[in-house]
Amino acid sequence: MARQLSYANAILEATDQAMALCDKVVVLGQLVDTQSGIFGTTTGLVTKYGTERVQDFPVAENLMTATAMGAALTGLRPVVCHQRLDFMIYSLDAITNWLALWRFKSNGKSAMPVTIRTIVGKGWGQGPQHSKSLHAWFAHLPGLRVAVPSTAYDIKGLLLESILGETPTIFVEGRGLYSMTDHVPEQPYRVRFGQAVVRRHGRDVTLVAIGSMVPIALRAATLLEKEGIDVEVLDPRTLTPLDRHSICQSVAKTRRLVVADPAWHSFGAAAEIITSVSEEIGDQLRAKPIRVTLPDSHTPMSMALEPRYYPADDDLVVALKQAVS
Amino acid sequence: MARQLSYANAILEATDQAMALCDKVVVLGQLVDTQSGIFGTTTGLVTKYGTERVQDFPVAENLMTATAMGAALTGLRPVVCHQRLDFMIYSLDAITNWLALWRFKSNGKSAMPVTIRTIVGKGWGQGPQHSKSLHAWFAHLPGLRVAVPSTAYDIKGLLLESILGETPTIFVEGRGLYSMTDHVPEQPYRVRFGQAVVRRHGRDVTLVAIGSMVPIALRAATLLEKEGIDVEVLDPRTLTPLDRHSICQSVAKTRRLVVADPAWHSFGAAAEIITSVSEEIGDQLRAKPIRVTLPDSHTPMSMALEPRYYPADDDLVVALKQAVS
Amino acid sequence: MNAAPSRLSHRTITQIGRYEAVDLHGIDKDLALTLYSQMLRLRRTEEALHREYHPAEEMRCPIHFCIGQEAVPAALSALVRPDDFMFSHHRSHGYYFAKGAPMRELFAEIYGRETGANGGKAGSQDISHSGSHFYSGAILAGAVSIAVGAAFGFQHAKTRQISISGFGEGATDEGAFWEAMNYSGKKRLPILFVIENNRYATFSDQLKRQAEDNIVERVTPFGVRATQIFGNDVALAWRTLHTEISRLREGDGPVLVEAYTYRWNSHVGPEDDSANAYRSGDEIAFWKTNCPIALFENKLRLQHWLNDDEKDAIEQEIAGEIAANFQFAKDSAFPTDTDWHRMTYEDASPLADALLGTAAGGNFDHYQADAKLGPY
Amino acid sequence: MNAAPSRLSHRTITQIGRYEAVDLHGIDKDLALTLYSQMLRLRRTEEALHREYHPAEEMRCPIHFCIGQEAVPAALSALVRPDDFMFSHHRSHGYYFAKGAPMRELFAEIYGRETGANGGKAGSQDISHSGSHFYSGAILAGAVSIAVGAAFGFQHAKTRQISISGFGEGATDEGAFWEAMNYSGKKRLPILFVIENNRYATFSDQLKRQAEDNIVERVTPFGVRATQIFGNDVALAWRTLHTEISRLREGDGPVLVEAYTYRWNSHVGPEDDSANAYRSGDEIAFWKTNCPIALFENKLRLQHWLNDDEKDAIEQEIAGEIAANFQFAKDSAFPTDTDWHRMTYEDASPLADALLGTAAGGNFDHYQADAKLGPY
Ligand SMILES: Cc1ncc(C[n+]2csc(CCOP(=O)(O)OP(=O)(O)O)c2C)c(N)n1
Ligand SMILES: Cc1ncc(C[n+]2csc(CCOP(=O)(O)OP(=O)(O)O)c2C)c(N)n1
Ligand SMILES: [Mg+2]
Ligand SMILES: [Mg+2]
Repeated sequence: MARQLSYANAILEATDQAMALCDKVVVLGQLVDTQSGIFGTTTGLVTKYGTERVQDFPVAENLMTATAMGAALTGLRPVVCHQRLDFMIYSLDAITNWLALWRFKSNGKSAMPVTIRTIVGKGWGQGPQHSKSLHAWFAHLPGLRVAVPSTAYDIKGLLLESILGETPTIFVEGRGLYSMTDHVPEQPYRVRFGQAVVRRHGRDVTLVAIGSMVPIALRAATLLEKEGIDVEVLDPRTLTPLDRHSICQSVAKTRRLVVADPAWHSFGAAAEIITSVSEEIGDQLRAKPIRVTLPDSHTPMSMALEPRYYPADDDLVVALKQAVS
Repeated sequence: MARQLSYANAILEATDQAMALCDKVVVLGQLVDTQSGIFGTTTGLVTKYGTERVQDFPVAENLMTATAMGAALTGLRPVVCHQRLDFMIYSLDAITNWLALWRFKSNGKSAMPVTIRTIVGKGWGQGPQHSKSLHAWFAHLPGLRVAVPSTAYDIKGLLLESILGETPTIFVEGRGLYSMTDHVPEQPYRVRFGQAVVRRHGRDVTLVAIGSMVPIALRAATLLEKEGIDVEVLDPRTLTPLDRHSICQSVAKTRRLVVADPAWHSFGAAAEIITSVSEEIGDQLRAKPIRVTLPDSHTPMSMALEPRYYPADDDLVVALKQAVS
Repeated sequence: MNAAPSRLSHRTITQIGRYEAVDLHGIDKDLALTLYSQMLRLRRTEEALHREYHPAEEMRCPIHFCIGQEAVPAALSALVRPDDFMFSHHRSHGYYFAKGAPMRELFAEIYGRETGANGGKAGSQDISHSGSHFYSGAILAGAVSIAVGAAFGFQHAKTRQISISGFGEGATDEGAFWEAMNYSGKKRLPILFVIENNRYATFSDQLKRQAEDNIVERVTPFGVRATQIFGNDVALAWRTLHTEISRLREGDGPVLVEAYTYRWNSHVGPEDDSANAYRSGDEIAFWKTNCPIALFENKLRLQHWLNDDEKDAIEQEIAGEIAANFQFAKDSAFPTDTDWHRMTYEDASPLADALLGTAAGGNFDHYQADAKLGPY
Repeated sequence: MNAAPSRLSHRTITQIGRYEAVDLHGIDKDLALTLYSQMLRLRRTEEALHREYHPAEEMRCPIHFCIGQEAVPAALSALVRPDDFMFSHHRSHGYYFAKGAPMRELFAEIYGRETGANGGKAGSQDISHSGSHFYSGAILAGAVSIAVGAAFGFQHAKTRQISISGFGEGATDEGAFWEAMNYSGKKRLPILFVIENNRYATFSDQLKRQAEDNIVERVTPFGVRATQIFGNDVALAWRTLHTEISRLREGDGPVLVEAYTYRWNSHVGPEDDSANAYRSGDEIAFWKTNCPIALFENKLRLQHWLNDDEKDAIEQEIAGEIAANFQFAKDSAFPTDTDWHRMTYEDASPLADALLGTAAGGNFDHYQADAKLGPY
């Protein structure tokens, strides 16, 4: 069997390889230098690369991002890690008022190659302050790239591409994906931004699934296979740039569209995808497009409510059936 | 002629009347107690209501919002003002991690009736740090109401409704609208959230215009009238709640949709509106929906580029013609 | 030296060996037994939750236990009034009890039940009990910032209520914390900031994050009166807080009290986190030797205010309460409501209904030019 | 008393009447004339921009003039090296010049032309000149935070470069500022923080926003060495900054210098903002009496380092430079490029191209369970 690595280990390997390939790469974040290492994604790096290149940071998220930005101006390639996206909200000024517009404002003369990793908690009662997934916010901001990788293979390649690239990039990582393994080649390789991947070919309906909805989408597709419904599952992998072309191509074939997004319903990424399709080939749709998302509410802690809050296989099955009905 | 008031004076009148009606209303913000008074919207209030109810604040936006929130817990009804939305980004932690989910997290037992006013700069070289319009971000967040009033009449009624209401609310005010007058009745009145208004009835195409795009949309509609194209202009007035029903009703009639949003193109409010229509009555559309927005880029300072960055009457005319073609 | 030095720091504190300076000055027997029982109740509660967590797996939320940090919450519990407001972060249970919020709603909350303080929506790290004016949340410095707002409200209303914000030294890394210092110092707000400095933010030593262990020196120039104490001496904590809270109620605020203390457990959950090798065995031993409960119990016994029988009686009462509340939590129903809109928004607006009418608008003239901006 | 008191504050500073303590110790004639010319150049530039703003209406962006605040930028200009980095906020022109960035690109930028430092995208309040390693922006405390990152980079690379952050006392209201103090103090970063304390943030007195005018006392416990100066004495500013910058280059950082000074104009633009009645005529008179240029010029004349003819020559050179640059700006073309994508994103990735290959993926097994979370 081909070399398998978990999502968490693929992150670690990508970071390790980027650090080995380029001595300008530094890792900043609360507890990145500990044994636990951000759920295993930075474990051991400090031993290998030293405390100058792998640095703990005070509980000061805004300065953490700004520090990475200033460091990038001097030629470094910082990777910043946040244990939860919720904590990172403190750094939105740095991201929104400075990082995203730095290149523009400098008339293309100055760049900040910063990679920001942030984790979305899910399950075990994370509650409303440890589970927000704001990838749609980041994607609305011009000047950033936004990655929402769903597999170990993808996150390794996208991370390397980002750390060694020139554009500031935010990775939104689903905590639930961390233990999932995938074939991950050993050598350092790239996955390009803005290239969606068809994870399952199908004829009847296109299901665009974002991040942690991808495995759920594939399971739903398998379930429907037995009922004779042939689902094409598309994973955009990055939201900025968004591969609208591949999405439209798939929908042009299936003429039906469901979007599964592990984020709030309204004003989210699912709306962008549906609109992008409607603008291009809305006239070719044979059914109304459907979103499957979280409700417009916050994450309840109780284990009795969590499963009702997060969409699952059967929610997708219902939506897909409706689309083809 | 009916009593006319400018947008800025309507804000002032609403705040004044709310303060007179309810002694729990306080106004917080940098320079709210000065003669200039946030472009005239708070001028004179400190003389009338005293320094205890109208307070300047340090240049500390996060604490400003949090202070309003804590004060609201003790029974006050704070109105917080930001001279620019860009400055308010420092307070996104307070808004996102606390204010938006407070009621939810308390199981409905605790409320924070806070009204946040924020102004989007436009023109005279405001540049990329004084002109961002992040209404789509706020609307993506569950737990808040978001108002994007375009007329003096609306902002007075919505502000009163918000200040004397129970749900935290963000007002995104277009600086360009401040001098525009409208009929504004003298008595304190309410405008309900979640009720769109048809600003111009038409048969051929529905143009949903947000905030500062409303006057531009109406001008475009007037231009097209001469060419025999009858545009219905709809102003949602609030994004959360969003009056999807009225929008769909209009589109069900015209079967064509253009959305004009004074914000970035991708992952914005225009996508939500188009998607909401596609989901409901996408099959009834006779043309592909169209967005007219800012490009996915930042505000250039130069007076040579500003007019190319902001969509104007003729951009809407082109889009509307395309929709009906 | 067996009393704490006047200038405290985590680097030097272990030199005191066993602390021998517990002093009952100003504390009568009733109060002493209250303080003692409060500490013991918190300790036994945390121990029981810790024990029950695995393998039952019925408490499905992160819990940040506060074993070892009982003195400050116990002292506060004897000083706050029902209409004071209290705010804390993730390590919330001590403050929850300090504000007098009910144990049964804490347990039911942690068990994710409808009868929980927040109907199972918040769990341990976000729990609140608005009837008791107690609020917490897991984002550092938020509980400081919002507490400032409550103090603003009290100052505005000219009441004698105070706002209390309890947090760890980690929260002082955040810029938001310093905005709170600056503003409360400027406005002289009626707010008590209580730091339990347990040296670590998760596994990160304060001296990895701050140049010195000198928070009281940092806040003072902001206009915040500040004092340090050995935080495992509940009598000292009570006296200090008593004085400071009285001054606060007289309008002489704000004040910060930094209590040096220690968590015995892992940062979060019952799992062992010692693989991160962030603290020494000697350090842990020092703090266990100076257990706040043992130090005080020792004094009470010397004073003949407590004997074995009396202690047993207290233990039994606590054990009974804990058992009953576990039962309550387990017997309670899980929430079933999935009306997400209702959970998230308040649609009623009684005040607006009472005060506002409706009025017709006119026709908006769309030929008006944009506001003419000036050079600002 | 005609020298500044050792403990400065805006409340007491006006008591010195006319400052008589300019002292050329350590400054030779060449340097003195350089400092003088730099101040005069900045002054005349600002006066010219102020004069041309209306009614020509060709500079369509907010400008925060810095007339009255010339001493610190002039002193810095004689001390920074080309490879040092400098950051400032909205009131940027002095720092722009201090870092040696060209006047013609400043003018063209303000005129919104393609030849501007940022091709007309940034205007005055966001201007940068990356060739000179000068950066600014209009969001308070951002220029402090990012400067910390540059200092991090220099420390990491073990160079002797320093990072300089110039800002007003208003920026110290922001929490972000205190994160910067804490971290640079902890890491001992090679960074110079320069506050020009002109007493006001827009129309808001420092004492409306802060309990005391004591920023140096606030930052010191964070591990930031700090010193105050009378900021209109360019000789003193040079000596102080000279000492502190030398120490910084030796690794003895960070340091903050607070210079008490004053803006003569309105907060922004040439309009009069005195209707806001936020400052007294006496105060304005004091600061105009103690004009940094007049104070220094007086000393130079007494020293016989400057006479009328020499001054005329300097004035003429400056006038010529300003006139030529207005002409340059007005003659330059407006930007026409509207390739928004290219302006916003860098699509090339040369390093990734050089170092990374491609590799085929496999088939993702979708029957894997979510990561099992623990109690954290
Ligand atoms: C804004 C933010 N950043 C990071 C975290 C992650 N976090 C949770 S607890 C903790 C340590 C807190 O240390 P301290 O404030 O000293 O409290 P203690 O846990 O020691 O009681 C951190 C960093 C958080 N909750 N919020
Ligand atoms: C985050 C943020 N909040 C508010 C503002 C609005 N603002 C622009 S300049 C200014 C005053 C700044 O005062 P100070 O830092 O002392 O500098 P000065 O203008 O006195 O040179 C303010 C509040 C801003 N630019 N950024
Ligand atoms: Mg701690
Ligand atoms: Mg100032």
